Amino acid sequence: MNSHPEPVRLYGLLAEFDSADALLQAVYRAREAGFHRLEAYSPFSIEGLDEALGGTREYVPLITLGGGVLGALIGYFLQWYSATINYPINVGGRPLDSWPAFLPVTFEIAVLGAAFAALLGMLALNGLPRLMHPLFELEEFRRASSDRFFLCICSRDQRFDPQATRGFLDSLGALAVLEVPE
Amino acid sequence: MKSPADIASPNVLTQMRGTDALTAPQQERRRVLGLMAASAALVGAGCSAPDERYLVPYAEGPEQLLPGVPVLYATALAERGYAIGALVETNDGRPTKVEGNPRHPASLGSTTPQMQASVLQLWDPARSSVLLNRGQIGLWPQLQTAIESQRAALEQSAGAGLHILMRPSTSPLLASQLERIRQRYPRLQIAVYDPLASDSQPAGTQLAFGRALEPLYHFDRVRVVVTLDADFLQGQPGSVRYARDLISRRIPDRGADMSRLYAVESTPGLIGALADHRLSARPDQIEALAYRLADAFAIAAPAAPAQSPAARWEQGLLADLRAHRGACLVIPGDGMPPAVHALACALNEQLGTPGVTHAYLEPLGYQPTSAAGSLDSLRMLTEAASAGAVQLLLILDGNPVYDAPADLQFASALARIPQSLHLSAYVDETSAACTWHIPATHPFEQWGDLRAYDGTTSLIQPLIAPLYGGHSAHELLDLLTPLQASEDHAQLQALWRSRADADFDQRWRGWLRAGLIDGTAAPAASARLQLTTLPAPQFARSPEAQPVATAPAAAVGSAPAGRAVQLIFAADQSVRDGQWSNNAWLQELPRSMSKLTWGNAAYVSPRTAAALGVQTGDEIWLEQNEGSGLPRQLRVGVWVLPQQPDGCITLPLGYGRTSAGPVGDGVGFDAYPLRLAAAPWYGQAHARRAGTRWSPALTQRDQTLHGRDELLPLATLGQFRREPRFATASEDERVPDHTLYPAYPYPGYKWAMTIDLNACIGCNACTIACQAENNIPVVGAEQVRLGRVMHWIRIDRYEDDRPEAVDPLDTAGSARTRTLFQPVPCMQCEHAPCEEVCPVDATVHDSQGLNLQIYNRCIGTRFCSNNCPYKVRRFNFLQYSNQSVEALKALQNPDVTVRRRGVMEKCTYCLQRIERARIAAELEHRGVRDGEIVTACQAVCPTQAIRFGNLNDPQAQVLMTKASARNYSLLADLNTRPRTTYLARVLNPAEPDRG
Amino acid sequence: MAQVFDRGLLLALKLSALIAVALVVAGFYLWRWAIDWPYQVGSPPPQPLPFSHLHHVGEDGIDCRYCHTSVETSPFAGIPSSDTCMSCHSQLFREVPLFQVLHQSVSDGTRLRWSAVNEIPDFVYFNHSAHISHGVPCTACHGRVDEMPMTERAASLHMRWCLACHRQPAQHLVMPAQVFSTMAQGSADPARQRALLTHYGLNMRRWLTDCSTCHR
Amino acid sequence: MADSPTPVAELRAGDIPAGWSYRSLTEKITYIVFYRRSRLPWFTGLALCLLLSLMFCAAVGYLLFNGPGIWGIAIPVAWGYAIGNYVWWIGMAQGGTFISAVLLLVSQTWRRSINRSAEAMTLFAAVMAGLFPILHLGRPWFFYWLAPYPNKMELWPQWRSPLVWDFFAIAAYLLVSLMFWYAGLLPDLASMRDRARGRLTQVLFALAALGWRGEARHWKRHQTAYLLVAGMAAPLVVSVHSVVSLDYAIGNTPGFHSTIFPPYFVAGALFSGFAMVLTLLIPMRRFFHLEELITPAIIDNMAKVMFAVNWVLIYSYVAETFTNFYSGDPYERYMSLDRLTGLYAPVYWIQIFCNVIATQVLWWRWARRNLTVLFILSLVIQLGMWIERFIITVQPLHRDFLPSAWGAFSPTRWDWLTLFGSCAFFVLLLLLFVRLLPAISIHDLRGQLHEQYGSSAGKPGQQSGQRSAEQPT
Repeated sequence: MNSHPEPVRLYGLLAEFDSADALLQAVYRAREAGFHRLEAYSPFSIEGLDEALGGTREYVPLITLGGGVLGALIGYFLQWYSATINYPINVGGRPLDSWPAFLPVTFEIAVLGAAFAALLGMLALNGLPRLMHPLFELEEFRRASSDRFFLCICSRDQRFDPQATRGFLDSLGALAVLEVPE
Repeated sequence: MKSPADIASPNVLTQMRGTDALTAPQQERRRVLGLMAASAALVGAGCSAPDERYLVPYAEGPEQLLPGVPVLYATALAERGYAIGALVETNDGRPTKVEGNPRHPASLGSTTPQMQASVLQLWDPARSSVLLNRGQIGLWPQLQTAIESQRAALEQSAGAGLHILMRPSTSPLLASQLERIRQRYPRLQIAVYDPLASDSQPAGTQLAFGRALEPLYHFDRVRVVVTLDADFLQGQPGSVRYARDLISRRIPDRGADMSRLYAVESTPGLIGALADHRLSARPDQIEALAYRLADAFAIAAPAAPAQSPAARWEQGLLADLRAHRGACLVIPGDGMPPAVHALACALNEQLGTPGVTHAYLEPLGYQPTSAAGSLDSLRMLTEAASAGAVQLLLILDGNPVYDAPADLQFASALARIPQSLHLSAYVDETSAACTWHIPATHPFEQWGDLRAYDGTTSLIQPLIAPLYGGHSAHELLDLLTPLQASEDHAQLQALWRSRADADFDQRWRGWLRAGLIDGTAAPAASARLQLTTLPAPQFARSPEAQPVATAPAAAVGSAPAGRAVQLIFAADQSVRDGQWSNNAWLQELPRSMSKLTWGNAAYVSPRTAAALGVQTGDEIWLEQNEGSGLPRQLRVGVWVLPQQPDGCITLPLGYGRTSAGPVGDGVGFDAYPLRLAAAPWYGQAHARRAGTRWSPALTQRDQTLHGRDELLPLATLGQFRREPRFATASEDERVPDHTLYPAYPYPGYKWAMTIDLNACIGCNACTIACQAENNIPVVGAEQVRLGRVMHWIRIDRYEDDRPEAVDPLDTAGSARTRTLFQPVPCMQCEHAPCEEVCPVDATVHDSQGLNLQIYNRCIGTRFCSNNCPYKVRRFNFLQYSNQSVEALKALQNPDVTVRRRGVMEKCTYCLQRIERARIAAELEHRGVRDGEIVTACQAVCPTQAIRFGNLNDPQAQVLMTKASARNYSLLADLNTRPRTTYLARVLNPAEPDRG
Repeated sequence: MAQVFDRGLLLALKLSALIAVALVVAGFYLWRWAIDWPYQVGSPPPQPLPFSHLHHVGEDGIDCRYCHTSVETSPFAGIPSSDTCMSCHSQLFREVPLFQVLHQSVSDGTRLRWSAVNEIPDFVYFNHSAHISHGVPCTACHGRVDEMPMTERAASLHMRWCLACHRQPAQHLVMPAQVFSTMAQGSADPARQRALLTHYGLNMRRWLTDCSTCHR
Repeated sequence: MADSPTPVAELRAGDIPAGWSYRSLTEKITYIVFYRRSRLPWFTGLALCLLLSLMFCAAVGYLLFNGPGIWGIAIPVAWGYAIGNYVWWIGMAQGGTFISAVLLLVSQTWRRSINRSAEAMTLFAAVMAGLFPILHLGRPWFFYWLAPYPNKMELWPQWRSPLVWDFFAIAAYLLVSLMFWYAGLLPDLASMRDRARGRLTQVLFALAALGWRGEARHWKRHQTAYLLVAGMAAPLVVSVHSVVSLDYAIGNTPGFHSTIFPPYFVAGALFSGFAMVLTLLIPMRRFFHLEELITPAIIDNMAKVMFAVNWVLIYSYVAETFTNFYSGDPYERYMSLDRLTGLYAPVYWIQIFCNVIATQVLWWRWARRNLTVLFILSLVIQLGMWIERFIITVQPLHRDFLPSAWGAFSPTRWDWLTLFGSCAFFVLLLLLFVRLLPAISIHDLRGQLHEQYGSSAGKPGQQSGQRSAEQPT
């Protein structure tokens, strides 16, 4: 454990658990204890963990829908404009605005737009890419991507107090409680 | 970049003096020749980064030339020594295209395939460009001195030992020159040899009228035509005109009674495919038939073998002849013996109407010293030579070492001549055997004159200075009689000044402009029939009289020992006697009856093939020990042809050249070694299976309709009268009226085409004309085999045996299938399936309704070709267009983009001609008039089967043809709405019951 | 381990990313420039003779057609042959050494090699006479040659440029009399434009943008 | 495994045998990338593929230099191997996305241990597929004219052409598959980052992982997005091959012009796709000792799905031929007869054997679980499907409307070289993939483990020791 003689600005305190359930319990307890700035880290997606943390509003589906619609509009407009307005050409006696023939491309562009929106929206909302993060300072945190479950109480939380909070986390049966330097 | 016009133009200037263009503007204004047009054609579509270019104007501007505006010059080209009028299109001084001369009787605006190809011949980089003396490069002066040194001796001996060997020629200038020489050297011997010339014809008229005469036919005045192994639709001096005349009586829509055509053939040809009644027979059978005909019309002739293999057919024929006395003609073939020609003359006097249906002319060509005929004159020359009696021999064009009858041993005789001069465009087999070779000028490079089949004389004017420093026959002959004015132009003018009356110079210009000297048509000779005793049939005694098929069938399968067959020698449809061997356009032009390119094949009937145990693709040995002692052997590729008579093997001549040039060398087999002076047309040999194979380069692999009769509706005249709309009879073959698409309006021009299948004789002229006009590349035998031929308009050939097709009179059965031709260019569909699938708008419609192909936009997906039900699109799978040889670039039509590799191309109704006419009309602020735009294929067609015009023009001819009841669209039920439609074929067989 | 990245590394990464983007953009424009060569507007190519339209047209007022004789009747305006030049210069400036080339050309027939200023690809078929006869003034494409000491290209000659006029010809057209005027200017007045269109029969002009109008 | 309560063979599809821990899973899979020493077979395979790939490049170079004339194509058969190969590859590419996307949507948990490699296969196959339409062009360097972009010619793509639809379909499919794949890969990249030893590998993985920390809300959004992209990919699976089929069906050539083509092609695509996944999984499973993660039950399921699709395909064969005769159109009839009896009939019957006869062994459970049988069968199916595409492309073209235009197609050595070369290149990419990226989705398996064993799953001291036997200590 890294205990520094002089106090350092903390990002927060990190409690380590060895199972999803333990983490989930810890989160509930912490919420009861009135902590708000909580972060829970797990090596896989755990049902209901984010609800436990207070939940977040889902924007990704909306963004995706937006991307799809936008793609469709752009796709069709592009074809309609180029084929009927910009350079109308008689192709095999077919109508200039052969809308049925324009649908496939419209569809493909719509799907493409939606998929892009979904992925990029997710990353943006998650604040990724973020290549540097205080948590990465901790050697132990490596296991967050393997077999360890972490609960972090951020120092920004008004109830945060280095000593008390550490005590609280110990009381949750954490394998260890670590300081996350800023 | 060296521009081709650098080669051409300066010479043009020197030559253009005094000549007049048919379309040259009258006012004399200083013109300037820019070279953009020249360079325009050179780099084709899809050139990536543009390179720096230069504009190279003349130092001294030529007269009467508009840069980029093609000029037509009237001249004439020789067909077997006879003139066919031509208008040659020159772009910035470069001859690029040949059209027929509408005013010329032998042309009427049409040409032969060979005339189209003559432009390529002109630019052919393989043409001889240096004078050779015993293989060493020599100079003209050297030659002069060489002749000078001999002249004294020759004059002493009055020209003994001086011989001239020439091809048939009707040139008055040449004739006068030869006469002048003869006066100087009385003992001069002149031989005229043409491997394709018929000696029977003069001999026959000799028998009939007491002197040699030339027949002249008027097929437009004939009701019944009978051909005895005579395919007068091609290869004859009058063929182009004859085809026009014949067809003019065979369009059922026209009121006049449709003429009927009986063809008896020993080799299937165009005439047989066209005929209402066709009989394939061995030469001896044909001869016998002629005798029987004579018999039937009470003409004194030895009794012919009575039994006839096709009695019913002959009765039908006789009945028809009797029914139409006075309007019938019997045409004997070149190979038929003199007696048959004489009989034909006699028959025509009875059945035809002398002066109306036919006439006789005094011989137009220059007559050899021995009146006996061309072969005899050559024989005499050979004998003299081998006797060492020939001191100096001038060979004016021609290739006797290659094409003289084998048993004459001409080559060895030639070797014994101390001084032999050979004037020819190529260093060929004969050149190598002569002491001197002189490069000859192309007809487009010299002055001269020629007479047409009817005697009309045309002037030949140079369109460009000799590209390869050639010399004309006139120049060469002048070495024997040096004159003051030894230049062709002066000589020619001198000759015609002497024959013309007042204001010669003005007439001269008129003649040049018109392309002919009016009033020079030969008058009909007064010929009285004095038919005395005729020799007995000549072939009847030949051992091969009994057909092979009747021979024991045991030999079938197991390699048979030598089996007696009759050989039939025929000029190849493309390279003829071999003088066109090095012409790639002609080599790749599919032969009408086999669709074979790049080579010849031995045509064998199915039964004979079976008897020999071979089929198409196999090879056979032909062995011969008649004639001279040593046996001659020849291995030939077999092509099985249904209409071929049993026991007869046809060998096209003109192949197996060893010194033709890079294109023609080693292509096909040489049949001359089997050709004997005794029997130049019908020889004998023993055939046996060789066990080896050859692979023909075909442009059409499958030549049967597979029951898809709707592609080629067919009716007899009777049926047509009963049901005029037979072509579009069944519901699903009409163009559906309903369509999902709103109709596109075509308010301005609306181009369309019709192709009359009754008029098409399958002569291929359109294919090669299109090739010349549209810079269509040649791909070579290997690519043709792969199926990558580039022709934009192809002539499909089908073997058909539906009831309407087969000859009702012919009971022989073996050869009953009929050959049908169908020219297929781009159909210019209004609902073009090709356009819909092109991803880049490279093929689209324009406001005239043309189905365009934009080469520089094409990326080569080939989807359009897949989706074209007519498969008329052609793709540059490799770099086909020649971008390296300057001479070949100079040949290109500057108004048509040269296509690069990876680009699709196709027929565009000669878009460049349409645009040119449109702009010309706009300069005069008027619309294009009907007939101003003539597509290349339409222009060349001898029978005017193709009509093209503007559907919005009430005067347009194409409207009338479209209105014909026979009008139908190909694969109409696909609703592609083709602008190109066909007029269905109507045959006119005699109703059998009418007996 | 501490962090995988430190601030320096991150900075480096971001910078290299920026540079990469910059390179791509630069490359694109370089390519555009490359495929345009030598079709640059306003860069006169070197010529065998320093011929000046400014002098001949602007100052001497010689009509275009005196040298470019076939412009009304043929697809090509025509480049004057040396003897055309001599029609004046046999008298004028005989002794100026610059004219040596010209005199030589006339005497021994060696041709002048002018660099092409307005060059279009070979698959484009431009017809001068058609444009002249429809009231398109020389200036519309060639600009004010009477102000060019050395002749230079006045327009890009890109297809886009051609299309612009073929789609909306009206504002470029002038009356027949003005076609060869160096001052020729299309009119902005719609009524006049309509009149001109009617005069030249360009009211129905769908065909102007047909591919076949320029490509064959 | 002897000590596991239920032998691997009896496991339900997707279940992980007892005894695995989060850690051992992670180690097991990352081990393949980080520690496992490359064996000779891998190297020889790599070398072989490299060699063939080089020949492929040579063939392409020769093609660009000389033009498509080096192939056997001509008029009328203007499309040959290039297009056949293209359809073959793009068809194969369908399988992967189907497995990962569609099975995800219908919550088939057994996809978890195979979707990663399936998606990789999809990507690489799609890349190969994208290559051929460009190579087959007469002027490939202008392929970008199919894309709409402002240009000096003021020209646009011709939107009615199926080739343009194709261009967009492939592009969209390639990109979406890539995104889908990457989205699934993201958390595993984090695992790789955290277990990487070498500095460089660490930096690279860290870059790729974008700083993924596995925070709960991130997980939530990630799962949503993943599901949504899957939702996008699923219709693409159907659309892409339908569009490909339109390249033919829009045309009017007898044999092309058929309304059954879209479903017919999709079925064929899935069929070949599943076969390809099998061809891939079976060796991988053996080679990297993944028997316990890729259990027989999973293979069995795959075989079942494949067999089901196979029957759709067989139905299509029958339906197509029947309609051709039923239509009464003489041209259609002739084409079908020619297919059964004509020049290419022998090839066609091989196709029938591969795609109809041979697959019938799948009726039997033993066959579905016998890896050797399945592996061979999957190869046979690849062959059959390639032939199917060859027949569809070439045979109708060589007998269309006008007999005068009929011709034949016979491949040249360059045709073969491009075909085999592309296969080699494909395998090359796969070989590199398995050594550079986690070939199985680790976080999905952790989730699986959690669902199966709840909180006991992660506990240390479990038999994780021997499970991760290969981990160095």
